[in-house]
Amino acid sequence: MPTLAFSSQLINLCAALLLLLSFAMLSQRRVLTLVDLFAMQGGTLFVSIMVVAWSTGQPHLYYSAALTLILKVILLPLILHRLIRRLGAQWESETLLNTPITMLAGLLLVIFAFTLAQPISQLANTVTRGTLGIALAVVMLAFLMMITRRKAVTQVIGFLAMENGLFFAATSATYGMPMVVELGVALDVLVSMVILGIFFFHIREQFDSLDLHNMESLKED
Amino acid sequence: MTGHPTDLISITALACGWLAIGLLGFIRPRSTGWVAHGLFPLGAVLGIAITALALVALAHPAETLILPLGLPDLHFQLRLDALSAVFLLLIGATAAGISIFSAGYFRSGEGAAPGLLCLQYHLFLASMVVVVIADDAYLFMVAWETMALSSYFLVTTQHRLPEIRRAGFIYLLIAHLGAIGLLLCFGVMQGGNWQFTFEAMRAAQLTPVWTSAAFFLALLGFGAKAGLVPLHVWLPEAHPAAPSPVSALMSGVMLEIAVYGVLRVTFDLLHMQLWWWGLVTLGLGLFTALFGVVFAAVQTDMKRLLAYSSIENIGIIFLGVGLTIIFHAFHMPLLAALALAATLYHCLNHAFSKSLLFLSTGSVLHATRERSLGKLGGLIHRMPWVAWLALVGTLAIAGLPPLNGFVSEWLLLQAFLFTPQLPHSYINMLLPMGAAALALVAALAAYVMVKFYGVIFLGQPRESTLSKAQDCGRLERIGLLWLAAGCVLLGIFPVPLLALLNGVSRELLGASLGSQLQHWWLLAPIAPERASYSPAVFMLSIVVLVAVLVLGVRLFYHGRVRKAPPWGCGFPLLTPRMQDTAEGFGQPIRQIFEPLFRMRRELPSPFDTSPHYRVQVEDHFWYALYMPIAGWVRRISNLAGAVQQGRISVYLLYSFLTLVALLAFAL
Amino acid sequence: MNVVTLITQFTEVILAVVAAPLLMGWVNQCRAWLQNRRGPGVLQPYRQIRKLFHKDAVMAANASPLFRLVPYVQFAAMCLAAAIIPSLWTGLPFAVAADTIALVGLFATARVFLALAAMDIGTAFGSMGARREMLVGFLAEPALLMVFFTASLISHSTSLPTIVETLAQGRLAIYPSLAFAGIAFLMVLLAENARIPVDNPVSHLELTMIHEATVLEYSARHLALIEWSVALKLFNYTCIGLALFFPWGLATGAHSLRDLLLAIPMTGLKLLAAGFGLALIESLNAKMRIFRAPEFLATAFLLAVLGLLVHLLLGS
Amino acid sequence: MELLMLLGLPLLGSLLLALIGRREWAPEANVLMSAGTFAAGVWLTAHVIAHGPMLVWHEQFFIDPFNVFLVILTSFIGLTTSLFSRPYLRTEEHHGRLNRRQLRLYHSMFQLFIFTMLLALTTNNMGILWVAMEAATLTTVLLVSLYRTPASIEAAWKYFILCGVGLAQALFGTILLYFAAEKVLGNAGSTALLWTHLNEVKGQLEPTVLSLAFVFMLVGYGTKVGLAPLHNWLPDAHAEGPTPVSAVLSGLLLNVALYAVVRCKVLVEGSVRSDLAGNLMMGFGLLSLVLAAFLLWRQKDIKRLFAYSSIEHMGIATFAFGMGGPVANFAALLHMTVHSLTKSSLFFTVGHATQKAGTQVMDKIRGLITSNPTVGWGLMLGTLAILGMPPFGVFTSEFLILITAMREHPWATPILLLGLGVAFGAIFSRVQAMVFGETSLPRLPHPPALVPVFAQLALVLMLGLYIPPHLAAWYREAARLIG
Repeated sequence: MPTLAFSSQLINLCAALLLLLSFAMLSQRRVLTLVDLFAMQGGTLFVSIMVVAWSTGQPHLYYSAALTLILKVILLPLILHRLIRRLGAQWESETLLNTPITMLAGLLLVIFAFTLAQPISQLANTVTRGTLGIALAVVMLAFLMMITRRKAVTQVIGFLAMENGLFFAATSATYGMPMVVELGVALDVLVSMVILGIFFFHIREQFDSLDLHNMESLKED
Repeated sequence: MTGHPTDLISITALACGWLAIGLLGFIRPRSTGWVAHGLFPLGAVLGIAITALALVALAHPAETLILPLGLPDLHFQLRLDALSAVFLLLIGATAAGISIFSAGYFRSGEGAAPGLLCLQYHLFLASMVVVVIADDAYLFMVAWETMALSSYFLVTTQHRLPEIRRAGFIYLLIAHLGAIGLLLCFGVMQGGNWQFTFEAMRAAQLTPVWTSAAFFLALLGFGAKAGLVPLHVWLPEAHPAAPSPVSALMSGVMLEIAVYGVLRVTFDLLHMQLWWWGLVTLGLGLFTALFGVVFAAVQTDMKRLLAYSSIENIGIIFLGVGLTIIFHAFHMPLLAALALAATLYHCLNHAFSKSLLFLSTGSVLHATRERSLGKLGGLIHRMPWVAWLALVGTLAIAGLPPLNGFVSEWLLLQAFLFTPQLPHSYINMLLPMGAAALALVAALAAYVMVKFYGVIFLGQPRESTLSKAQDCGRLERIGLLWLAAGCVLLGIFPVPLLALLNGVSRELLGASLGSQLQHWWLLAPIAPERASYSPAVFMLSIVVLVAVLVLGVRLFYHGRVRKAPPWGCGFPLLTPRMQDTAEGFGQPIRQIFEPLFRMRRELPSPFDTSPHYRVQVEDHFWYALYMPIAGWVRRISNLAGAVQQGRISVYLLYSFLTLVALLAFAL
Repeated sequence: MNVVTLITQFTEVILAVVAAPLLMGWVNQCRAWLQNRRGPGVLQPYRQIRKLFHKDAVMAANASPLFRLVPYVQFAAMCLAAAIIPSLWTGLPFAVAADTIALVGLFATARVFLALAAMDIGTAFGSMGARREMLVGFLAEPALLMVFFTASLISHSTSLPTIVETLAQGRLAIYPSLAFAGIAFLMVLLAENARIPVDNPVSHLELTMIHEATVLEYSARHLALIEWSVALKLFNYTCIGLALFFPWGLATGAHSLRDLLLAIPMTGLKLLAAGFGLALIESLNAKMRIFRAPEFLATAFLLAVLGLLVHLLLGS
Repeated sequence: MELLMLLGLPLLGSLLLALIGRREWAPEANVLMSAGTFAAGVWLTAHVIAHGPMLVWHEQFFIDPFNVFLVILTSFIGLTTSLFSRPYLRTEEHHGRLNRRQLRLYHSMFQLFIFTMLLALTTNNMGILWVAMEAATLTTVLLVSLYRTPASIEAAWKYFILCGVGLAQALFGTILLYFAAEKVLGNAGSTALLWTHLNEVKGQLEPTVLSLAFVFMLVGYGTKVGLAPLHNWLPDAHAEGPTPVSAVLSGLLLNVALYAVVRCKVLVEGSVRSDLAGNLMMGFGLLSLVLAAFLLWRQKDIKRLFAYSSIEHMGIATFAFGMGGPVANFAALLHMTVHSLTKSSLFFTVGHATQKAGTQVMDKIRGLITSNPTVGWGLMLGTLAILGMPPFGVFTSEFLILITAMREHPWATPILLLGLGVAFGAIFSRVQAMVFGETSLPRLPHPPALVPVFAQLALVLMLGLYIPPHLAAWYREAARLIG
């Protein structure tokens, strides 16, 4: 069916966009911009889920799409923005490990992810074949980002980006998990955000900076 | 197997009785009277009962019993055969004496509450009994480790002293390593059929390689407990650290339990014995014996001296084990039986005489608060009971006729004399060396014991405080008497006991000295014209001669005696400081066996106005073997510590790399 | 054992006890002759002992009962030894009571008691003597034991009579191993009986003495017993040596009266010869420093073990 | 019904305590709730023993011998911990280290934590399992950071990030599992994540996908089990959180995480013919054991010391599960049980000891046995038990594991023994120094709450000498289920 072909093209486009955005996040220094990028990623995710839902006519996917929209595109970015402003962290920018190298590593990761996902995608019976690899790539890139960043906030954003990747995998590769699970996951993400929010303030008052350099006292000396 | 295992059941009951006594101590844990005069004598009675039962059981065939405890598919198996019976005899008889003594000894708590002490003490006894009658690997290990644990707590009774804590730690650590060895040994011995009852292990057929592996693991495990060089380092630390009755138990009984383990594994559980094991064991034993006695000769602390002498005796015992293995491997049942008899007999001797000596050091310690030989002396006047009874133990350990120590050494030398009949020329050449070394060790033991006894009990008191020393109380005397009587009886009537021991050799080696032991008074293990020794006649004639002489001299001359100050060779004032010190007495040995020691000397200069002489003798093994191991562990742990240096990104990197690696691996 | 053997047994012991001081006297006399002195005469030891017995015993104030007991034990031990050693004939009923190993043990017991007695008073010299005595002992004993082992390997027995019988009837069998053993035994004999070169029986220079230092505190009857037992000890050792290395002439097996009558003079002659030899050695050698004693004895021990090995090697 | 009580009570409790937590009698309420939960657990267990495995609420919940014994263990330890924390936290309040608000947070979160644990155990849905684990992380993060000290914040942060990331991997694994399952079970409804259904069809699941899924889940849940090298959060969290929390972390959380891993392993082994899963687990187990054993030598903080010993024991259990087979699984289950009992009781005594000494630095704690015998003996016996000294139960399980290892994988035996030996030396030398010797410590102002300690140690001792037949049968059944 052309529609299917069309929709799958759309989805692949979204996938490509997601990947691009993750790379952008990986290379982004400014915190606020990072949040915006994250929001855009969420948006792309939302679109892709909508497409999948529309093309396969799975009702519960609309719910999860809505969930994504509310949570990832509106709520979390808002919370983050306000947090960052309240913490006065918006001007904090951090030096990366060294952008070219990070990029290179990311590239390798993507290749690795694709090779990994290749055999699996072969036996996918969904409209969206290659997306699993991309989802994995997004997860790995987020992981890399968490490793390379030194600020609490950016680490959290990386964490959320990882969640995005997982969502994408869940929806695109498998037409979404059972509703219970989706709800549970979403709840967890929300709660963890709240807790993190609280944490930021604790960290602030204890270390008066969100820099993770201060948090290296517990070790085997 | 007999129908109804009455002996075994009653033995088990008695062990539980000991346990119960221990728990009873908690009724009034702080009351010394209740514990000392109520419970310990009761324990002694149980000990005597066990002795009697063991004597009965020696005559009966083996009995087995299964308790509904333990692992779901491996219930506790118990078995009482001749070998177990012999060691039960040893435990019971020795424990009886020691418990009676302790009843008088533990006056005011030795640092811990008497009730607690009582529990640990009786738990120790009970666990040793269980070790001897255990018939499956699990129960054996449980009992074995319980034994180690309870003795550890007893050793650390006075835990306020750092060196005692250190001693306890080293002891438990080495005991644990030994236990690991045993675990491996059992794992090897089950031989494919994964049954951990000893029954199954007897049935298992192993290849020679695995059999040897099992044997040497056993030697490692039990050697660690017995104090075989180089696993002996804990012994001279732990034995002096413990309260004297406990030292007596550890030295006199626990070490022998380790020997029991070796015998059980080698001759009962393993289906073949290779001659070269015997050679290795014999070599180890010889070295241990020589090492122990030489170190004993240079000690200045009376309990350390005894501890090293225990190492020596363990060495002699393992010598016997080695000979037994060799003879057995070459199918010379009679000679194997001879060597085994010597081994077991020496175990009994050592149990009695060493506990006796440790207990008397305990009395001395109580009376003088002094452990260092350099500050004792002349106690035979202050504490005659202890002194005369200790003399018995001294002569016994020194291996002098007609006491018990000599009997086992005599048997061992006899066994050595038959080695030229072995069908293996090389061993023939080698073994006489063993005999020579054994003779040397025996002679050195006499040297050590003269030092021990002479410095503590004879001469003039080296400290003025010693004049206030009191002789030991009644209960303590009874305990010492019991053990001394044991030494004398074992010395004078070896034949009946050897006849009893025949059961063991019949069971383990399928041969016995039975036919050679017709005369109760004449010990002629092979044939009277070959070799014979009759301690009874020996003792009798000496006593008669002495009596006749004393009377004769009184009769023909007179008994007049004038007391006078000792002859100082013209030197006007004679002070106690002029006597030989312990160091002085050990000096020739230090000179002759110099390479064995690691010495630190402080020699005074001739112009020193207040000359000060110190010599410290240490053990090479400690620095050559144990320190390096500790160093390695520390180094590796430092490397491991580098893994964890606090930065979260690095931790994330670990998980990331792990993930990637595993994915690559799984792909 | 019938009455006759018992009687012979006792007569032998009595003979030994009586004859022992004579041997001592003979050795001293020979030494005197070798040193161109007239000498006190062969019976001197008897006179000494008798005199000592008549004196009053002077004893250190802090002597313990052990101290008084020791001389008797000494003497008893030596008597028992004399009863075991086949000095005249081998059919000794007492011999079953103790074989060679037990014999060594017996000597060891005697020595230990002596050392303990020496330490009992607590004088500097006493304890020094005890230490040296034990030092000599712990090297001499194994050597002696090894000598016996060599012999008993030849005769496949450790009971002295059996050994002697086998050696005695093996007329012309030459045992190279016994040669080593013999030398070793001689050295042990010198050391054990406190003779030159290890110790000087007549010296009273405190710093060098070994045996004398141990008995320094004894007097009167106690000293008499000690002296006597010392003589007896020398006698025993000599007899052992003779029995092992020159067993000819001993009455063996079922002893008829003729053998006995023959054996007594034979033994007497051999003893005289041995005594002279001993005196000769003592006159030719000088006493060595006390610290050299261990080396001397170690050599003896080594020789004995060598003898053992030689026997095993040559099978003879 | 029992299930409703079991899950309802702690949830209710957390809400209740969140409301009234400031009251004086909040701790008692906490104990009461835990007691109720325990009762419900017993009831449920009785039911399962009587009628066998049960599936309830549209198959969303599934209880079989395997998880029911963990359920009862969890509720029991929850009860004892609440008993212990009552006086402990009061003292902390006296010392002014905690205020009422924090106490309220503690109680509420404690109940919530118990709830998540029980949920994770009883659920039949792999997705819900994940959700519960994540929720457990969140609650414990708040508990760990209870003191609000820099160190505790740092520990909590590391804990949060590492476990969060780890669990994200686990979620990916779950997705992959679902992805593989829905091809077999179809997308109809949500049965494709129900363990029972998966277990029936595990033979047909796609091997490659499942092996990848297992890797993700192992890394994910393994982080929570504390397998090296994913363990780095564990010592910090144990050391900096309040002692009751350390007790439940060691005693419960690790067990439940391991439970999750084992559930996955069962599925994967069914589908993947190779014993990939087993080998991976064995490898991780040995690595954790040895690494922890050597790290033990470097410890100065008493709670870190025992945290590492937890890693070591989890390593042993993981290794045993990895070996598989009736005996090994039996031993592993037994080991989980005795370890939770012993370790939590150890943390109780450690809590008192540190309160006395006012520090967690081991060099400053001396002579407990003289100043406070019960605490001293509790610590000593507990340590000996955890070190696998007979006649305590830990020895039993280690004995079984060792002999199985000797049979199945002889090469692993020396490594195991090395780890055990090194750990023995390390822990015992420290503890002996703390228990024995002269002391400068004051007596505790209040009597220590050691009933739980000795009760649990008595249980462990009993398991060492005598395993009741029906308990053994029960373990066997569970072992058979795990295969």
